[in-house]
Amino acid sequence: MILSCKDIYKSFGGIKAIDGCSFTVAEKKITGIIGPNGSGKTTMFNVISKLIKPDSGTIEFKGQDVTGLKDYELAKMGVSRTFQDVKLFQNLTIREHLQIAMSDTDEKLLSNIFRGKEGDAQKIKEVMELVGLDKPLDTYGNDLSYGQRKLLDLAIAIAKPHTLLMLDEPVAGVNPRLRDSIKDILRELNSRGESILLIEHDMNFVMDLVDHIFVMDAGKVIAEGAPEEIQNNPCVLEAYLGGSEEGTKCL
Amino acid sequence: MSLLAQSIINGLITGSIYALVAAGYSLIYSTNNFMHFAHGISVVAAGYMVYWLFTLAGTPFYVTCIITVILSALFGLAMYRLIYLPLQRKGASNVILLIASIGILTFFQNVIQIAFGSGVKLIGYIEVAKGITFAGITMTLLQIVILVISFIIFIMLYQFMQRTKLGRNMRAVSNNKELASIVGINHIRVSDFSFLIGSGLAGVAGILVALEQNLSPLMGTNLMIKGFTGAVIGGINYVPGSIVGSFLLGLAENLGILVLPSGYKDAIAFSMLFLFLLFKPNGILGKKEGRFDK
Amino acid sequence: MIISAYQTHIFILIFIYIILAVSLNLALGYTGLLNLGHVAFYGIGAYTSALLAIEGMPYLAAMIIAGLFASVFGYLLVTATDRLKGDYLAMATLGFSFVVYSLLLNLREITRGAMGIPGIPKPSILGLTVRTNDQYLIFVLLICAISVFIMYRIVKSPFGKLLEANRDNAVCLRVLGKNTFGLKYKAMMISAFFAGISGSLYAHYITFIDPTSFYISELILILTIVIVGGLASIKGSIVATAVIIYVPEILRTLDLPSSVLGPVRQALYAAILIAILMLRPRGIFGKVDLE
Amino acid sequence: MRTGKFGKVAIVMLIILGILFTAGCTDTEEVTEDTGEDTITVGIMGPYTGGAAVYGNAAKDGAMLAFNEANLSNVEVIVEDTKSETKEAATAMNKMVSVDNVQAVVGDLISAATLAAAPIAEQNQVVMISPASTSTDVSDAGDYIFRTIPGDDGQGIFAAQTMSDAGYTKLALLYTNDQYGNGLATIITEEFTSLGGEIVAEETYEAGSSDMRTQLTKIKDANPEVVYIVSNTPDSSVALLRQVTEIGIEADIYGSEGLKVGSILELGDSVEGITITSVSPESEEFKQKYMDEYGEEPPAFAAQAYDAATAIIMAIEDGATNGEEIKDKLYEMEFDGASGHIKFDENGDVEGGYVLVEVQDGAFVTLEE
Repeated sequence: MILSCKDIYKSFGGIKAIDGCSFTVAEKKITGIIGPNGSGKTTMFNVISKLIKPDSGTIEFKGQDVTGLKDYELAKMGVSRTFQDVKLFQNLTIREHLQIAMSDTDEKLLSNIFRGKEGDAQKIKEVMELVGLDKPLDTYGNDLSYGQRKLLDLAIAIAKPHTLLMLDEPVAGVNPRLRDSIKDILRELNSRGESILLIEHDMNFVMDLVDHIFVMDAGKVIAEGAPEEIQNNPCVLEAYLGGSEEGTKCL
Repeated sequence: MSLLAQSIINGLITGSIYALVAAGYSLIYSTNNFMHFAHGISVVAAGYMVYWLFTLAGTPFYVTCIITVILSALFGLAMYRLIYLPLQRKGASNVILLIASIGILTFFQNVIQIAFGSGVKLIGYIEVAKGITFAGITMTLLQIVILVISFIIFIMLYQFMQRTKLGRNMRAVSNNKELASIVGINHIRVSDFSFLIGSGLAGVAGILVALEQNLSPLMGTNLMIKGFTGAVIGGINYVPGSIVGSFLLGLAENLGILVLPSGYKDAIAFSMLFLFLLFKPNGILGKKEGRFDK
Repeated sequence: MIISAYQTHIFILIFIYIILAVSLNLALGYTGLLNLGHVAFYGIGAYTSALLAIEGMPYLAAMIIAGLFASVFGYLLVTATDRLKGDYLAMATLGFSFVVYSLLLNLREITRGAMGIPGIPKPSILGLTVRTNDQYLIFVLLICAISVFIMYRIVKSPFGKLLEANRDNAVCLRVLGKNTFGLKYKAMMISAFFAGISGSLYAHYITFIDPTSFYISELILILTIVIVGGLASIKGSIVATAVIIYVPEILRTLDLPSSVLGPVRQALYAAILIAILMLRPRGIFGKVDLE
Repeated sequence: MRTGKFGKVAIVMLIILGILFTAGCTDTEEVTEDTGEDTITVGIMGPYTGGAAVYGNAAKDGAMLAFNEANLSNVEVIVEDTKSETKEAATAMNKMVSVDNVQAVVGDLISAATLAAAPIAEQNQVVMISPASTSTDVSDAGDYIFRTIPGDDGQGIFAAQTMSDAGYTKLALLYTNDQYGNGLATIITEEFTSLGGEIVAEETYEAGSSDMRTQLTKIKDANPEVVYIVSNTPDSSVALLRQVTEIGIEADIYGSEGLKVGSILELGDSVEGITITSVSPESEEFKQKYMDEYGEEPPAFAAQAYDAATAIIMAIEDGATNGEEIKDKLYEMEFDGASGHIKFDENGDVEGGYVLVEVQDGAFVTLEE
């Protein structure tokens, strides 16, 4: 177990966004979270990466309780994540993005003043090749297309030292060709022994890729299992299509 | 006892003047989200307009008032259309609009000084005399009128924001510009109206301030700083809030110096501004989520 | 000297304001902190240095302590306004400027209040006293060069890139494991430090300070310099300082009737300012926008 | 692409700046050559914008009157605005000293501005005569620094004695929280208490503010026999006197010379009977000359500025050609000016007499002692 969340609750105003959600992510596996819009997937991601403070519940990462940590402290421990709505740093170049992601000394002020630009050119090249982002390294964040920004977001998440990679809808809004290449990238990463947790809407994409699936609805995990099991689970269909009486039993 | 009561009244009088400035300012801020410091000059220009039309040219007083309010509103619209909107269209950020508005303020301050001289001008409509004393409290008729007018403006603006379509649109733009334009609200039109109404209010403020105090080219800066402080305390995004905040500021200043040396009067105002922003950035009545850096 | 004493004076002011403007740009343009409290750091630096030097402290020590003391206030200001951003931060820091001004005015036992501090000694370093303006120019140029060089290195270093990243997207940066709060503190403290240094240079140059030297007109001036020069551009701030300080001086050469000379100059200056903004809404060298 | 464009802009800007600077330089040389022969340049500096602009303009008009009258062929006069700011005062002084090569300056008015400009004048051996700076610090500002107005101590002591002599024992002070107000208030407090009086209230306000009601309420509550007001921004003065009436303060009102501006007379009946402690009144002759020229009564500091200019003119007529010679002549000279008898002591200060001015029937009337 690399990550485990237990009984997470979070409400905004009167609305329960996360209503007692628990799940675990196995090491060196690809784990998927699926669920209809508004089921709390992204909120859960934000809770895990500490951008949102949960009302209650515990989170363990690599066997340590990380519930009380700050977002950047957890990130330092080795959690990388991407965003569904990628913004990045508009006024920085691709190279600078990757340098920031890879460096662990850039926060030290004094040692930085009299040292030139650093950055492992070889490693930057590798990452760029891995994600297949074919743009000059001096391109500014502002000048990238949506798909390219998605790739850069993925690239910096990969380049950052990490043990768990969390991807928030990595293929939402990208064209089919790019989608396939992202799938290949993730497989490649997984084969190198990376643990990946991803949220995705695209069922075909998920079913084909992941080892284990959690299905969320209304802030709860309503089902889990291997992709084949999930595909045949009536509750999941219910959650996506809604309405039938059978579905209510799932809760 | 009468010292305290009189200080409270003093606070209300001061507060009502701040409120007159703050109301228009906050109306403009709430829909445009940048600091329109040149609002101060709208007030001053209106005051000088009264001086010119009434005191120098001898126009009847109520005609003067009507002309002043209309011209003031148009002045505000002109600032928006000729300076701010072109800047916004070129992608200027709010800080740049702030600097531009300070530029406008400086420019017109000096134009007024060239036109009318640097001396103090008095309107002379109302004879200066001892106020009416009631139960140990002294205030003039004009001050009562100003208080009542601020109160009426408060009610009218509240009704306007809640009941009318334009008011609703303004609130919508204030809450979320993108969303408002998605549902078909033309935010430029809404901004037009906010500048028209806000600067019209500045006209009203200018008339009353000109009668209650006196005119000098530089008075705009001072009025603006205090009106702005009042607006922030009450909730800069919410017009009725900014009026309440202005009264509170007036009270705090005047009651504060009953205890502290009077040199601390401005310090009290600014400390209040600072503390409110730290602990209640939306102000007393402000409803919008403050822009917190999570 | 090739240039006249007047130009020496203008250059001295320009160099002092370059430090001030570049340091504000570090916080405002590079780190994205909409800080309107910079003039307070400047004033704190000026008063600290002046008071210490009058007490007999060697100049360099007084200057450094002035910077550090301003820096402490930078730290306190960030601590207080930690959660605010955008316009709210701007308003709160503006409030901070006003509060510091009120304190300078009212803490009469320390600052002599409105009476101001006359007779501030000229700097004396290792037994050499900077007496003439020409000497002061060289001294200020030196300090300015060192300060700008340090700030230039900072913004070009990986640390500086973090500051820019923080301005563009703080959430994304935290997810990459960077302590953005720490960054804000460091940026503000560096910025305040150099503002304090420039305050010290100003106080010992003019040799008289009073609270009105550190109030709203001064704040507007430095803010204007940074905006006109362009956010996140040291080059811009330097050029804009020269332009903004020099334009009013050019306007002095206009042959105006003495009755309207003051206001006409200022109105023209304001008009030029607006014209520059209309032509280049991001400033002369600006590339970035704040939200 | 981007850097190229911005680089070009940079180059253009730098070229423009370069041209401007060189233009400035050549100007300087020309001026220096001109003045090298026999023209003596004299400067007038003061606030023509900002809160004290009214006084600045009055002083400028007064000084110009003297220069126009004297009409010396070898004297050139230049005027610089100092915006009521210390930095501007230093800049203006530097500019006049090195570009225009002035030998003497009439100004500045505000003590802070005078103190900021004084070291530059001193260092460059340029005479500076302030018509209005009353801070005691100005006495120590240097050999080249003079003033035609007596310092705060003079007026403070005079005011305190006058009020004490008139039989008042309970005094309330209301003053602007700046150099002038603080300086004067300190001296009045000392003197009045040493004469056996009591300060029952002491209130301040920001220069330029227009709301002093609570300060006045506190003063009213303290029940003084007399209120002494120190104000040097006309808009505050008018607001203040209006509020004195509105609040209904019964005590007698005294004030410093800053109150002597035409605009307060527009308040009508309510300012009747206010007594102003003013530096010795301008001579009738000067008053007439000023009225003929500008169509209004000379405001505060106009006569002092006239005298400052006269002193410089006399020194030049006496053969002085540079700042040092003017300075030496100033210490020796003695004359009856528009504002009274002028004789500079070793600090460059004048003795100066004071008179009481009362508002009677909408005009300032000097009371004969």
